[in-house]
Amino acid sequence: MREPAMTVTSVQDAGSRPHGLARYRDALSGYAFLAPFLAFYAVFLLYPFGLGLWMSLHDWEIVGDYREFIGLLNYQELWDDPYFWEALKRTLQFAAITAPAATVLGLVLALALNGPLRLHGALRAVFFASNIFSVTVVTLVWSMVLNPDRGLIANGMRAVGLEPIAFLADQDWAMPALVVTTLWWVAGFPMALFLAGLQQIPPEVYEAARLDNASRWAVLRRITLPALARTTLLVVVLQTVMHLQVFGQPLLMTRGGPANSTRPLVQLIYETSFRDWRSGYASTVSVVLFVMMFCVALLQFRLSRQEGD
Amino acid sequence: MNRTFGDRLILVLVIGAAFVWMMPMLWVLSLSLRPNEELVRSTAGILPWPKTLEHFATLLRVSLTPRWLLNSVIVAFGMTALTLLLSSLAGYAFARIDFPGRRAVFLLVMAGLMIPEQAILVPLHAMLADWEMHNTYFSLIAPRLAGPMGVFLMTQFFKAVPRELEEAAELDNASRLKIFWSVMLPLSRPALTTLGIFTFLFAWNDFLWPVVTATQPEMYTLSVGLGSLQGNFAMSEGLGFLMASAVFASAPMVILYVVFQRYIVQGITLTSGK
Amino acid sequence: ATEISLFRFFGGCSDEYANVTDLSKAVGECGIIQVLANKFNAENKDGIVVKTQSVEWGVYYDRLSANVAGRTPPDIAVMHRSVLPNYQVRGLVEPLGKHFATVGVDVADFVPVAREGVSANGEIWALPFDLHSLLWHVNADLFVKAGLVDEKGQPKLPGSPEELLRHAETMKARTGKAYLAIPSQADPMPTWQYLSWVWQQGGNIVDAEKREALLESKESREALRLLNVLYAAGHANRKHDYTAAQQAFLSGEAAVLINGTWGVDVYAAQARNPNSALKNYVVRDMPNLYGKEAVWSDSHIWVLPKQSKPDAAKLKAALTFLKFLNDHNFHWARTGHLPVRASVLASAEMRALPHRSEYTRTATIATGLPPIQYQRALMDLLINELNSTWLINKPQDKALANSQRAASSILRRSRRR
Amino acid sequence: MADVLLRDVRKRYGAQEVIHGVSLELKHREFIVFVGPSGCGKSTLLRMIAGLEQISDGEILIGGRRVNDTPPGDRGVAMVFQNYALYPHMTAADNMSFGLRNIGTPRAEIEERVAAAARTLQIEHLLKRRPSEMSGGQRQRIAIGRAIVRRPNVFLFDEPLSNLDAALRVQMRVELVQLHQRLDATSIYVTHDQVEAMTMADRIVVFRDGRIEQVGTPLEVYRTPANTFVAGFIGAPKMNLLETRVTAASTGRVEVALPGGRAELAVDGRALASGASVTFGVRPEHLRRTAGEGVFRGQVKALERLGRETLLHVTGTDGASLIATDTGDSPVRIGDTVALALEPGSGRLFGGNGAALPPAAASAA
Amino acid sequence: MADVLLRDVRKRYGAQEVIHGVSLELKHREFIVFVGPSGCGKSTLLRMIAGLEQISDGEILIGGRRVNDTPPGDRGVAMVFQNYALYPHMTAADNMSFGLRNIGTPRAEIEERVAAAARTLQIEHLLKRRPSEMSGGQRQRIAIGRAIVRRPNVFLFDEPLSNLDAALRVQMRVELVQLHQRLDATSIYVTHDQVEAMTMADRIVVFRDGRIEQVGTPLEVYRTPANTFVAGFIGAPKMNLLETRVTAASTGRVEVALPGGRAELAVDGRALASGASVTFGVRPEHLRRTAGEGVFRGQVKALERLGRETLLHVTGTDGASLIATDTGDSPVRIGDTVALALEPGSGRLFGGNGAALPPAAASAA
Ligand SMILES: Nc1ncnc2c1ncn2[C@@H]1O[C@H](COP(=O)(O)OP(=O)(O)OP(=O)(O)O)[C@@H](O)[C@H]1O
Ligand SMILES: Nc1ncnc2c1ncn2[C@@H]1O[C@H](COP(=O)(O)OP(=O)(O)OP(=O)(O)O)[C@@H](O)[C@H]1O
Ligand SMILES: [Mg+2]
Ligand SMILES: [Mg+2]
Repeated sequence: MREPAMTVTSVQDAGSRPHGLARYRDALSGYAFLAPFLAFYAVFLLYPFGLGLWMSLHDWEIVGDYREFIGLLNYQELWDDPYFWEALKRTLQFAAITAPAATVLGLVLALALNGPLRLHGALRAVFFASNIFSVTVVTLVWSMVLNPDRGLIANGMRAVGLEPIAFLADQDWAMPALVVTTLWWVAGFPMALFLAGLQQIPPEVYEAARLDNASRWAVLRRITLPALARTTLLVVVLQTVMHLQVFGQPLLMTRGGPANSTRPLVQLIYETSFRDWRSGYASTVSVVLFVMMFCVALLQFRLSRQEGD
Repeated sequence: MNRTFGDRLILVLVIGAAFVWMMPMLWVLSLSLRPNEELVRSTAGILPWPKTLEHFATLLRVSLTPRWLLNSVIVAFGMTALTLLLSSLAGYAFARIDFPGRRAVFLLVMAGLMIPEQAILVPLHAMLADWEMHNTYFSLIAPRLAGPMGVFLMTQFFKAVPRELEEAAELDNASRLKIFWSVMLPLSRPALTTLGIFTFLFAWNDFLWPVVTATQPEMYTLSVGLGSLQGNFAMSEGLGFLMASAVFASAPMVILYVVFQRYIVQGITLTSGK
Repeated sequence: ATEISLFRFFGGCSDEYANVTDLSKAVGECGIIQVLANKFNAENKDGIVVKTQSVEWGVYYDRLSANVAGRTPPDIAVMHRSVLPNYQVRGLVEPLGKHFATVGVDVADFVPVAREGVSANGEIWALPFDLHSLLWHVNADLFVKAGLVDEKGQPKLPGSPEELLRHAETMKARTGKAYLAIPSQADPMPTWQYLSWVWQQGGNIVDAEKREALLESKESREALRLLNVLYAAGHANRKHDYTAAQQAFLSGEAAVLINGTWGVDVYAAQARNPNSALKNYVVRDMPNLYGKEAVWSDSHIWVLPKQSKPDAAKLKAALTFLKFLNDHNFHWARTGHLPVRASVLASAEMRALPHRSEYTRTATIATGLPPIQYQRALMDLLINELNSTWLINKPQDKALANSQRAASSILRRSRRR
Repeated sequence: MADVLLRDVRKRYGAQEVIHGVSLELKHREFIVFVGPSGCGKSTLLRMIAGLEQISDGEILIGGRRVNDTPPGDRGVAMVFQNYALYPHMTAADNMSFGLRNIGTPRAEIEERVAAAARTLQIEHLLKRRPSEMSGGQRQRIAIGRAIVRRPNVFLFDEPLSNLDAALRVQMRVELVQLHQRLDATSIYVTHDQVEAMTMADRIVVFRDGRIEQVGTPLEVYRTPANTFVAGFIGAPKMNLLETRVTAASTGRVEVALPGGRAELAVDGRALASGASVTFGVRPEHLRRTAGEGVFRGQVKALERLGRETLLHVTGTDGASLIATDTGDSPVRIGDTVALALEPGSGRLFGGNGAALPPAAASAA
Repeated sequence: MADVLLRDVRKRYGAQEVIHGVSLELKHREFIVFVGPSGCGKSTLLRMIAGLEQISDGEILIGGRRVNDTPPGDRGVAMVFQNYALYPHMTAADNMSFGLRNIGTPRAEIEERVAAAARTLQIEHLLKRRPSEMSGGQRQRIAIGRAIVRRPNVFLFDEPLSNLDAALRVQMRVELVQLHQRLDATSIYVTHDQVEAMTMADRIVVFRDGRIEQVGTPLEVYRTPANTFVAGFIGAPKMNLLETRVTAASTGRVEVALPGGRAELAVDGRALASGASVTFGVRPEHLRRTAGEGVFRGQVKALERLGRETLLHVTGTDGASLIATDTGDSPVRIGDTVALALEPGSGRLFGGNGAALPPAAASAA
């Protein structure tokens, strides 16, 4: 069966051999092959991760060299910090809307585009293409599209006699605007994953269903969707993890506004550390973010295990 | 027949959706090709264009954009090449060499998949600051080489390579390094291509880390530079220019996408596990 | 040649002023500083090249911090006086007293308020460049139309909160236009107005001695209340951002624009344009509503960040440039800002600038935040909280309570050291 | 009454025709096997009967009803796929009942039919399992069960045993035939395994390149292949085919030259001139080593000792090579020269176009 | 001189032993075939000889030299893998020369050797192609070529033909044997296909569960299987095995009861009491339908008409079932009752433990 990307797989089955000298040679060459990567891994991932934990126990300023151990005071402050809770709420809100929406959109597109025609291929390419842009391009495009004065949507609304809406400056519209922007950006990816999943359903199963008088709806509900269960889980998890890390869109489009209504955790980390110089506190927020994402990954692991074989 | 009618209806709907989907990009492309004076009056419509290439000329002439392009190219290629090298070396060791502690080391490395980049952003910055290494290609590239995804993919790939090939090479008196270099690496070209494209895409579009480590305009990558323009150019005066810069920054990706679409899709299938 | 890097906000206009060195052609903050740099590069005898890096205002300090934190500080940087303590306390900027003496910057010529702003521990830490504060920019025609004029036919400004509201009602009734335009979204302007009103009541938002926040004081409540009353009554549009507010004023949709000294030159120029809806532009000092004259102000100052690898040639070049800036203080004042040199203030050319006679008191009533660390974090949080009272109708008490708590936690670190 | 009737059925993919006008009549309760080399169109034809492929031309009748435009589900056919095509997330019982549920069969009847099928196939203990929890043979049975519960008139099988291991294949082969005998349906079975074809079929249909080469009972096809293609395709080791010339021809007999002698065959030689090119075919088991003259002399180039018999690869002086059988303990060694005799009545003769020559009344040697 | 010598070789994976002490002597230029059911350890043993698996215990000598700790490349062996294991990114020529290049053979010599091998295998026209541009059979040849150029003393083949189609398999089988005869090397050939084993081997080694069951020439193994396992494993259709009892036993002959009669066999019956349980084995081709009494009577339950012969599945009254052969045009029908006679000297008898009983001087029926 398929093993999602996040899952840790074992490497036990690589065979066995070595005798005496050869065994020693294998050990040596094994670590020699690993050394370059491990060096980077240790220095740029493990060490910073540990350092982050350590920093969260400090008043630690990014500028200058003020570092004072304060124990769990940062965590205590975090608990009382309405900004943190607000950012957490916004982050969860964003992920909770975007991840399912992207999943459904991706699924619908995949179902509609899983055809043999050249046209299907071209359309798939169109929907996937927006994925390749960088966040700066995407936000630039959409800031413009959503611009109340001269945006694409404003132009359209004026054309039909409506008053344009300042989406990004409006309390009620800012978050949906970010979600739409993000969906446009990322929905191609779940689509591609679902398409890959659909490809793996043997065509004979559909033929068997035709012989079994199954209606379109019955085929979708009883055959296609169940077959995509694992892909769906994977997509939802990948999307959730991804959108919990949202940063570029609010930073570049709304600056977290209006009135803090779109500031996510990562932006809070960024600002706390680089604007307010409170790197210790920012590390504390990072730790929380890590724990959250770890839980999602763990959940996926558990679910895919259950679902598995 | 009923079935085909339904199929046609769906196709029509999707074509409509695709058109809407493409609108923003087309519109921006059209804006980038219109003079600012016209844009001040109206931004409506997509046609007629092109009217002017002045924004692209300005982009190359007065701004740092060419330099950012160069940076992006260096960073993306550097990161891609090194990722491929490190990942395939490590992936090979995990998949094919039996050394003590392999399982433990592999688990340790895979645990790294759980650590999001944001979680180490601040300490990483502090660390590189201590080394006085910010604003260098090193700082733009090196931290991105630590991600275990490439190793994971290459491990999976090498595990799927028939063992006999390696055994045949062993019977052919090839050393480990020789086997890796002459047999395994050429074999893994599809996997390397896929990993390479994804790394390249990622490197090109990377934002959070470059925005933190590249603080001098000379060291901006395109995506960071573009972000800085977004604020500096009021949408009113430099709209065409701004849009041109977006088009400019995306063009390499679009080309890459068109050329390598097959591998990208294949790569997604790979990430979804096999 | 010595190349030095200059880090600044004020916007980017390098294209527009690509090779201009004639100061008289330059308009606005961005134009003038750009041309100053061009001119210096063109004319200095020491082969010094100043390379400007202009950073968008909203992220300027993040960038500056990041550069300083990343051990790649620029050679010269602009900052606000209010931010200086952060850097000075940590030893991140060069002391300049001795150097000024060497290159011939006359410290004694600085007006006292400016000199004090850059002094600490008996040392000078920066070159003051201006004093800027809030002004009320006025569309005189609308005031005439509303009948809000004094005996000389000049716009009449309110002297109390009640009067302000009465005037605003009158304006609305007689002209159909809004009394105020103020950038209220993603902008510090209302907060600066709020600060001014707090100070006019004799209050403050921090106790500099005890390093404690005073955000729930009665003065603070009153100032915030007044702002919200104005929004609630529709005398100011709560959704305006900087551009929109400015646009409303320029197109004659609002009688008063609350904005800084930096706008004077620009609006005056606009008013001269025959197509402009704004014809009769005048400027006024911030009206005193509560008895004690005060208006929020700050200064732009130039610092030389401490380098991890000191370079004598660069230091000298940077000082040469600072001297050049100081020498051209007048030109900077053309933006509308107040000059910091007594000699410039008193000069004839200064007096000849348009509208300057209309806000002479500002220099004397200008008030800054007390010199404490983390002012910016404090201001950002305050801006956010206050904005949310009119943007999302957050209860005012709650906003102030939140601010108080957050400010205390920020000031904690300040208290520790 | 023909249960399935194909009339000049054609299939085109784009411009390319892959089935070139196939006509065939299948009788009720017949077990028909389609064989032929890979790519010859067996599956395509089967799928056209099932309704899974559009019919480009011609018509198909099932039970007398024209079904060209009938949807697959309404044709009264059931199909067993090579890879079983079970619905992976349904239990065996659900797999079997899916079709009945789709046509709204009452629940009680569904249960009864599933239970009956499960009994027949001895898969009662598997009903709650999913396909992934079963072995290949078990899945195969579920797939057959799914076909049975629909009570179709026609069963279609597309290489249903090719994914099973050899032992299971032999077992399922027998079971399928027995099942067919119990059910009241016509079966069409596609395979490329000639042992399956020989042992299971009532009639075999041999295809090549989208055309029928021969239709007949297994023994007819084995004994009297219609042409060299069928001769070479059916039987292992395959029939020896020798290019040769007619030395004498008359109405009832033809004599051909062979390396080592001559052979007389009882075919109608009226159309043959002396000296005409023909192909002489003989199965290895009909060539026996002889002490005497024989029809073929040659040197043994290779020996395959299969235990019960030995295959002699013999090459004649003129380079022609053929295979003969000998006893398991044959004393022949590589390099020996042997003479081979023809068993009476066993040779076949094919004309220049490869078609078998029409037989005469009696046979001779 | 023994070219390859195994002395009590054992293989353990962790705690589990999969090769339980195998001793074997291979003579120079011998063609040895390892057969046995899947998982019996054939490949493992072969790979131990190649040096690809570590030897847990015992020792292996090649050309008299102990090679337990010699790296694979230095043992003078070459191996042909089931899936060819060609380097997909190299041309055929590069594939063949890779090993020589690795040991620094001069370029001229490499070219010469590759050319020579290519000539032998008739693959000269393929040298520039990559594996993906070749058919299965061509790839197989390249793989053999790669082995040849190394001029090894021992060739190892691990099911080298199992990925080929039936026709090609037959052809390659013959070619491999001919190649072996030309080369000056010992060959060890692993297969699970008994036809390959029978036709190619000088000697067959039959394995079961990591142990040798029998070593002998193909005919020895076919005719006188050492035990019921070998009897059932070699031959298709396999030997009929019937549980029965001894009715009379003496030094030179034993009589057993069969459903339909009795059979007398020329084995040493001294150790057998009358009434002892034994297994009687007879190959299908040694059972012939008879009009008379026979040794076995039963009803025909299934018929497999293979054309050249017909297999009768006959079940006796006591439920015992066996297979007999009949002519291709056998008149027998399902349900008929037939009597089967034993060919003289063809029965085999196995004791209670499955081992064949020692033969007496002569055989009887
Ligand atoms: N969808 C298609 N488009 C074009 N050609 C096709 C298509 N499907 C089958 N063909 C062609 O039709 C011919 C018959 O194919 P078919 O699958 O019926 O062969 P087959 O006899 O079943 O072979 P096999 O024994 O390999 O299953 C082949 O030449 C094949 O290439
Ligand atoms: N790496 C291993 N770890 C544990 N057991 C193994 C390993 N490799 C093989 N075995 C076991 O050793 C036994 C012999 O395996 P081997 O591959 O030699 O069988 P084989 O006779 O070649 O079978 P086949 O005909 O299927 O190739 C099997 O039971 C197998 O499960
Ligand atoms: Mg087929
Ligand atoms: Mg094996």
